Amino acid sequence: MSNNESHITSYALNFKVLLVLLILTTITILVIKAHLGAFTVAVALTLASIKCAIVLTYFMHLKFESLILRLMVGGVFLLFAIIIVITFIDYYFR
Amino acid sequence: MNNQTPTAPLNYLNHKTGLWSWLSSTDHKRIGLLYFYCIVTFFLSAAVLGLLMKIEKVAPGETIMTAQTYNAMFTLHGIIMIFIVVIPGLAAVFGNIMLPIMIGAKDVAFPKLNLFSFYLFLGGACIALYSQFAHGHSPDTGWTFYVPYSAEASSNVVIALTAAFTLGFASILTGLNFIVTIHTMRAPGMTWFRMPLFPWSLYATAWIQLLATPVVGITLLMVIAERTLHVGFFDPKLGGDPVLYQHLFWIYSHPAVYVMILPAMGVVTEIFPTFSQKPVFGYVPIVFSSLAIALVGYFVWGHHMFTSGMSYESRWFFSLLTFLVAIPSAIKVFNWLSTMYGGSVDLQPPLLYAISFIFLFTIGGFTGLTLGSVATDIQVHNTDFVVAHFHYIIFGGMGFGFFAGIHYWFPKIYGRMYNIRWANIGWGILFTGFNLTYFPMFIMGIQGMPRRYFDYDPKFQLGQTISTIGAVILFTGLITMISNLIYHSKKGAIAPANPWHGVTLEWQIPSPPPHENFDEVPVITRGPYVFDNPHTK
Amino acid sequence: MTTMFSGASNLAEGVDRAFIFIFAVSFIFTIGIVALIIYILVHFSRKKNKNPQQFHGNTKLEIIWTVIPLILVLIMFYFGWAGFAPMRKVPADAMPIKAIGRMWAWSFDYGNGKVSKDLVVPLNRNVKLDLFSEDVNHGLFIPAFRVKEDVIPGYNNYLWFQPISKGTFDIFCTEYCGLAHSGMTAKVIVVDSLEFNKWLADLKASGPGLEHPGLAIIKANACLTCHSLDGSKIIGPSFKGLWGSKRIVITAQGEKEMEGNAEYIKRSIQEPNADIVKGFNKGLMQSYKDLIKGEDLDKIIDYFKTAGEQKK
Amino acid sequence: MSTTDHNAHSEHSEYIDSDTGKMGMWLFLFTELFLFGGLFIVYAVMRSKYGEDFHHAALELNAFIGATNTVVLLVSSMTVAMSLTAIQKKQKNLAIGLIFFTILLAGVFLVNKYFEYGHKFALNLYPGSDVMRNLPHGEIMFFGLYFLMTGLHLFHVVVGGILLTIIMLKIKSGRINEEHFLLHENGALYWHLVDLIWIFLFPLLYLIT
Ligand code: HEA
Ligand code: HEA
Ligand code: CUA
Ligand SMILES: [Cu+2]
Repeated sequence: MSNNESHITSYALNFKVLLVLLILTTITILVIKAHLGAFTVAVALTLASIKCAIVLTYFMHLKFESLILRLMVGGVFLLFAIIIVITFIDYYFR
Repeated sequence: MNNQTPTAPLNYLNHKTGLWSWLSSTDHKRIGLLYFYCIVTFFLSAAVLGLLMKIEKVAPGETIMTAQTYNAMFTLHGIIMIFIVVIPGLAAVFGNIMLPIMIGAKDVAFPKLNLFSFYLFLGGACIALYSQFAHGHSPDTGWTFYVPYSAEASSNVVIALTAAFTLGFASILTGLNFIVTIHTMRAPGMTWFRMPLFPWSLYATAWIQLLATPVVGITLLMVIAERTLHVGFFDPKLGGDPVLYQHLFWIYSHPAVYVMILPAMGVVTEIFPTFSQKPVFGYVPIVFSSLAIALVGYFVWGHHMFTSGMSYESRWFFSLLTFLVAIPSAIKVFNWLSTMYGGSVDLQPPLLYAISFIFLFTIGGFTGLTLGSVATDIQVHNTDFVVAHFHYIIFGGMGFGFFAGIHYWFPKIYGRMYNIRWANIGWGILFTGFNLTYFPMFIMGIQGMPRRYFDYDPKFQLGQTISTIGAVILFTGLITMISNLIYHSKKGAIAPANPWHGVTLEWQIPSPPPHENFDEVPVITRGPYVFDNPHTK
Repeated sequence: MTTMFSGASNLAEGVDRAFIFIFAVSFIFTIGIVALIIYILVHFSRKKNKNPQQFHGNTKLEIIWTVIPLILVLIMFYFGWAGFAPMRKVPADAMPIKAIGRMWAWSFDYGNGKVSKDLVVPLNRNVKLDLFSEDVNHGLFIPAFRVKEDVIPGYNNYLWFQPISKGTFDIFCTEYCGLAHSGMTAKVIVVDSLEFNKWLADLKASGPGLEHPGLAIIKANACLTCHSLDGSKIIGPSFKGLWGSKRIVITAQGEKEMEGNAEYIKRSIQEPNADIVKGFNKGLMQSYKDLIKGEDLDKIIDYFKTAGEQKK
Repeated sequence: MSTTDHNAHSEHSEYIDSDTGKMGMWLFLFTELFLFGGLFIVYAVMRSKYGEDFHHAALELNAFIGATNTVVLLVSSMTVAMSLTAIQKKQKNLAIGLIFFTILLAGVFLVNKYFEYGHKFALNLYPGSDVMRNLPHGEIMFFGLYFLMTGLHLFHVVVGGILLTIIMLKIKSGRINEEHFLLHENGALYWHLVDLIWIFLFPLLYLIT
């Protein structure tokens, strides 16, 4: 119940996570400079989402939190995605 | 504050006295009462504005006020009623007072944050008032603040927007507090499905407050930026998109209408079993219908924009979703009726209000369906039909739910009893006046009487006059009801701990509740609505 | 009088059918619910029924009252959609008319130089209105035709209809647009084709005629909604006796006396909020810089000048 | 989900129960997410409307500064996470050092932003300026969004910096320790959120093509 037993992330893991994030950032920049045309935005957003997921999982310790909290986080992102999609039913068809 | 007999045991009302002990209290019951007094005051002042508007409309042309005053008046009436009265309303008052008790906790999860939200609320309310009296003239945009008008009007729109923004954050923090409270503070043995239904409805509400309010927060901030920095997110002169504003506004404000009604549904769900001495019919369906309303309620905002020039596809799509959100409400209505069916029904004032809630909410809801269907909404959008719809459902629903709640919990909160006869008389006048005021507006709306109209075509004269007479009767009814309550909160007969023979936790402790609610932590071993020894003399 | 069942356009039938279905269902359910409540109150009152039954629910019933309303609302949706769908499908032969909303008047531009403040349309012909706003949001609503669309600046919204009965019907503005929102009304006049063609060809009737061309421009821009010609105070100062008059105005620098001359009139049209005549409110008028310019502006000034000199 | 521990009545105790406090913080972060979410919706709609203009306007932004700040925030995110590890491992001084370093990085971020904004102001490109008002519509929109989004983010950086400073002081005074580090955890969560938002802002504003 109290956080005495809560998980301790090792320094090494933190550092590895940072490395992955930096690599992904580099890839993002390279991809965009490569001008993939229509795909650029999609690729950039996908990479950003992956980075986001990594930060959530490791830096923010979501991996070690209760299922309820993980569901909440997932649900909130999903809700936001649906709202965007529904908004675009208007803009896309106009 | 302290008017108990000297021998009265200490309770939350008298364990400490003095104004400061109230203003600095982190006791959820005291904070709830503070909200109560503020909200009632604001409700009455905005209601008087409503009455004045009706009097203005007793005849075509200018009668008691100018067009500018009228426009400022419905704006203020709408802002106060929506942002200060009904959105915080039930959750902040009865949620605060009753939620911790009903789940067997000593307080909410973050008592200090709770007090902070109250002051944020009070601050927001004061800013709203300030917008009326500050230099320049009072805002006249309607509570919806549609751009480009709100970006250009010369009135104190920025102040009003700031008020709405502040009030929004108060509401977010209350929601946050309730979610955490419900997750972590339930008494031992109180599993999710042993929780009474009022807390359940607050739980669904809190998620809406938490996740929808920030969107309107940022939107209002953008309008402020638009006015002060000339950026132009929504102003077409600078390339902005006025309809995008409407999307963002309703992404919040539609879910917000369920913030208003869900707690009221929770209140009446408590009342029906108690006064029938019978378990709630369909506990699980009621729980899931609350959650479904909260969830689907997020996806129907576009039904306020059927004529805005949205794409054809999104118009019918939103219409379809709107119809789906009516289903959980239907489930609730039928479950309430079945709860009473076969019971031993005692028609006391709380039940009287709860039953009128069903009636008025049903009418409001069905007219909501008329609005949800695209073809018919095209005809009645922005007419008095809409005004009648939401007064039926907000005032008739949330308002009557609130009145039901106050008549139900009054003896618990004050430890005294009101006069039942007068409560019934007040109800009669109120109910008559209510229908007389708003029903004609449905008819006028269908005939094409637009809303936010200071003046009208003489052919609407009859309906308008009836409606005005109704408003005066309504006024009388409210006065009757409120004076009965105010008088007896000090002078009423001492009430027993459990006057209605309720079975939820709040009835198991003394009236008024002691400062720390429970002398010892209650242990829950069964569901919330078990009437093993019916008190039916 | 336009009541619900006197639809005067081809679209009314679909809308009214949806209305009737929804009302019928609502009516039956409301009556049913009230009857049930009364039955419960009478039959299960505490006096009569001292032993409440203790049941908790019934899955079959729950399913029934989920599915039946679901079917009903889907039918409602269908009627609503069916009544609405034709509204967005403009027939190719529809006659286009430009409908312009501005604070607080409508004007209808027929494209041949004919501009009218009321909408005159031929019977049984398809008409399409292209909606434009010059300032804020407005809403064009013709109750008898069951049509309504918002007039949003920067958007090319539209609506269409075919009038099916002759007569005069109301046009209301249904999107709140400020002070005189409720005064922003006009009429639709449905006439038969012959009459319509005659009216359309007669440019004089509403175009520059006997009156001063400047006054015509003033009227066309709906200035008279807020400024009277007869000296009465509406929203802005009256035009009566403007030329050569001395008035106290409030500028950014403070109060100042100004004379009603060409320069003053021009600035009042182009930057209406720069100088506000004492006793009136700022911000109610939009700039007409892009709407009235060049020659038109001169004509207006000339109008005030002539009017002022005639009086002397 | 436990129902055994409850009634942690903080009117009387200095420390809020950790699960309670953490859930409160997460819910608050959801709110923040939707606050920015509103801006992202506007961004998405406007971008779909004015793709060309957004592209041109984005060229004005300095992708190098943007990239630097991304790295700065990512590193700071790691250091604040590490300082939490340090606290839990009872390495008080290391924890203080790491937090201090995080605050320093927040400072670097601010300095970078100062130069970035300063450059825009030197070009007279700021909300309300004549230069900005006379741009094509899509570019006005882009810069409007740019200033509002980065401005709001900047505000969060400042708040986060203050929060971290408070945490550092509390670690020093021993009020945050290996037993009670809820505030530290929450502060770190907040700081990660600042990072999260930037992860999206960076490609959307600086790298757009
Ligand atoms: C408490 C607030 C509240 C609630 C709960 C609702 C509930 C609903 N509302 Fe309402 N609404 C408002 C407050 C509310 N509304 C406000 C304030 C506005 C105006 C805002 C403004 O513009 O200023 C508005 C406007 C509004 C519009 C826009 C109108 C317009 O501007 O053109 C629409 C359109 O679809 C709508 C629909 C609905 C529907 C379908 C429901 C449904 O949830 C109703 C569901 C209930 C029932 C259906 C009745 C009970 C069910 C039965 C008895 C069972 C039988 C049922 C069937 C057979 C289906 N509402
Ligand atoms: C909770 C919500 C709520 C409630 C309860 C009410 C209550 C009332 N409203 Fe409300 N109304 C709104 C919410 C509400 N309204 C909203 C959101 C709008 C839209 C605004 C907009 O368009 O932007 C609106 C718009 C609106 C209009 C439409 C304006 C227009 O479009 O032209 C009208 C017109 O008549 C009206 C009238 C009334 C009346 C007569 C009451 C009555 O029911 C009030 C009854 C009460 C009394 C008559 C007085 C009782 C007073 C006392 C007991 C006090 C006495 C004591 C002291 C003085 C100390 N309201
Ligand atoms: Cu134009 Cu209202
Ligand atoms: Cu709605």
